[in-house]
Amino acid sequence: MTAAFAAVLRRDLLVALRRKGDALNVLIFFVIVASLFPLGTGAEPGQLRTMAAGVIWVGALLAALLSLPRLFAADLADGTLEQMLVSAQPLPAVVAAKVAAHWLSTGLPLALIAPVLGLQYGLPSDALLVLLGAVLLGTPVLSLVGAAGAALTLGVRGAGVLTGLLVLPLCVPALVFGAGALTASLSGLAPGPHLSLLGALLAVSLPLGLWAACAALRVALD
Amino acid sequence: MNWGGAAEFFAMGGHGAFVWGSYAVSALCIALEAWLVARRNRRARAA
Amino acid sequence: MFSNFFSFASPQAFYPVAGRMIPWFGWSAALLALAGLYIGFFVAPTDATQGESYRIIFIHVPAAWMSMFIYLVMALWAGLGLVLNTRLSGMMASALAPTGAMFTFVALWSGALWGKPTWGTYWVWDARLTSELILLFLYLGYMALKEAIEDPQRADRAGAILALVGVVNIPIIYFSVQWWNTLHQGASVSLTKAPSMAMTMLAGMLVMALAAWMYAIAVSLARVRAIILERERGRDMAWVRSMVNA
Amino acid sequence: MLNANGLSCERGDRQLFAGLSLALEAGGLARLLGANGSGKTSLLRILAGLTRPAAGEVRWRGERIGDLAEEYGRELAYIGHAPALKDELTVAENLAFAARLAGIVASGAQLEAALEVLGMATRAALPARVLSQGQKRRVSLARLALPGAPALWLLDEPFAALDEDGIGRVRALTEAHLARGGMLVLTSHQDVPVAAGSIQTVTLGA
Repeated sequence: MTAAFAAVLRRDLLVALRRKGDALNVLIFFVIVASLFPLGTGAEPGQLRTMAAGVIWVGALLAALLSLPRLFAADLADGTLEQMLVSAQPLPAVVAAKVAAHWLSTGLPLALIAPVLGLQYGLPSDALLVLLGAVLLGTPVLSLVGAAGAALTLGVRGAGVLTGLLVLPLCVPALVFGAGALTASLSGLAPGPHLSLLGALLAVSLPLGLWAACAALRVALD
Repeated sequence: MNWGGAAEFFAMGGHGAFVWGSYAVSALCIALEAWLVARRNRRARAA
Repeated sequence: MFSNFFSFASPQAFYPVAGRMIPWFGWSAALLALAGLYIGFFVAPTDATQGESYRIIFIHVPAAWMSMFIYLVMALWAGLGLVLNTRLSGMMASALAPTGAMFTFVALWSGALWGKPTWGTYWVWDARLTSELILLFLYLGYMALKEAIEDPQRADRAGAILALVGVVNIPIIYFSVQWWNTLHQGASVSLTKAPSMAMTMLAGMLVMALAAWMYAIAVSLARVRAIILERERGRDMAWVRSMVNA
Repeated sequence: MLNANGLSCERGDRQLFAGLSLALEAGGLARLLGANGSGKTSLLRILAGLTRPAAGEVRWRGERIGDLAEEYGRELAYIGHAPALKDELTVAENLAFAARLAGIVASGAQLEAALEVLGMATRAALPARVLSQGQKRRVSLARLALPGAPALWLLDEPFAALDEDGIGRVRALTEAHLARGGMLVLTSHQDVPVAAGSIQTVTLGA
């Protein structure tokens, strides 16, 4: 099980490294989206602070969404996805490795840059820490639910938009708890409960997302 | 019986627009859906 | 072996059975609706605080219940279809989705019109209304996915997976929105505190809910018949013609 | 070892074949013949467990392949039309990954040897992107030359895009596999005589 996970993870990260552009573009998109809002709403500090959580979280959601179709589509095109389905390795391990690679190449960078954007929105330093923690915990949920969405829409016309249509409603809890953690810490409340709920959400999304992605891949390649 | 007469019934205590607005749209949705399903059946049956 | 245990429920066998059931459900829906409206408007008293506008609950609450219930039934058919690999289950799930979406829209519309006289704004970011809106997105996503996939069998199975993921998420979404609502707004503005329920009010709502249920079954059976004809057209045109001429 | 009975397959609303049965024992070769679109690839995918047949079942060592999943995967090599290579990775990296996916532990030398069997050892360090279609086909087949290669090979048009030399090498590879008691199901338009203990021909869309 772990051998398969390690093999697929190594391969996907190697491919991601050789195509740095993909991950970088997602990051730049995130920064641009977050920087556009003040141009629209005005840069009054108090207002920015209250908006920060929602803007950064929705930005992270959209950025993660951009990179989802690539998760399986490239492997479908060159035939390697088919090989993974008939291989000697359990499919959940393979899919888990692909999701982990997706998170490492998109989710993690988003989490690391989120505090920088937090500064742009005038967040105090302890809030930046909560923001980092929340996005670190929340982005794996996006990758897991996103993987299920990407597998369901594999090879379908208009897969990009459709994936968003399927995945975004399912990411509402992650958005609520993630952004809620930041809002709570800004208003002096403890962010603890939000972060633990986000962790619980991750615990639920792991089996559910993997099951759905594996089942959807088998259906897609039928 | 709650209503003195038809006029009072339609006025619905001043909130007629809202009450009848929601019932009218609901009835419209149901009628529309029933009609759409009937049409779909007609088209499916057209050999 | 087990997978063809349900072969008697093949689409072609089910088609006439559904045809015979539709009138029964259709008429009972109509009668129950009349009874429910009568109770709602002529028996139920005026509400002490909200006056007459509360009478919208006789359509709003049944629609909200049905929107949740239909998604559950849809997921049930979906799960059945995945496990037993029966074609009819996928068709039933497809037949239910539009009706569920319609009830969700009706619940949202009537909820908004109820909010205006009561809280002065059409859209109230109340926990139940907000999760109802997300439920509408789940329905639309389901229907969009099934529409986008050409091969009917793949569409059914992909839709089934989505419906099962969705049904697990509905309580989570509802809880998270509830949590979000109490965090931001406090519980003052909330539909969850239904007006003090006089017996007749509750009776009116239950009868209307039953009527909505009968209606949902009737219209879904009618839609599944159309789907069966569409699907069998390519595979067994002779049977389709026999049904049409019968 | 491999028995498929009563298989039928539908593509959209068309039924490609029905009531098809096939039995393969050690050293056996089965050739699938038929025009384009007659369902050869679909049958191969059903045997590989990728496609679910409309009716009938496939058993490996007496058990249904649906229940075996990875165990069946360990004893199976399915190579379809696509060369299954990542363009960003080198030939050696692609082969190493394919070996790990098949559960084969192969050293650098063994990978090199496998590539040599297909005449691709000199290009081990090249990214797959720069290879021709024929070369990519050879690299995807190199997996079969690794030690501990699986018992059942399902090859879709293995000789397609190969030159004379390539066809010779692949024929030698498959004949050695059959001689060792391996099993092979292949689809092929070219009439390439592969010597085998028992040869079956399944014609589709007749």
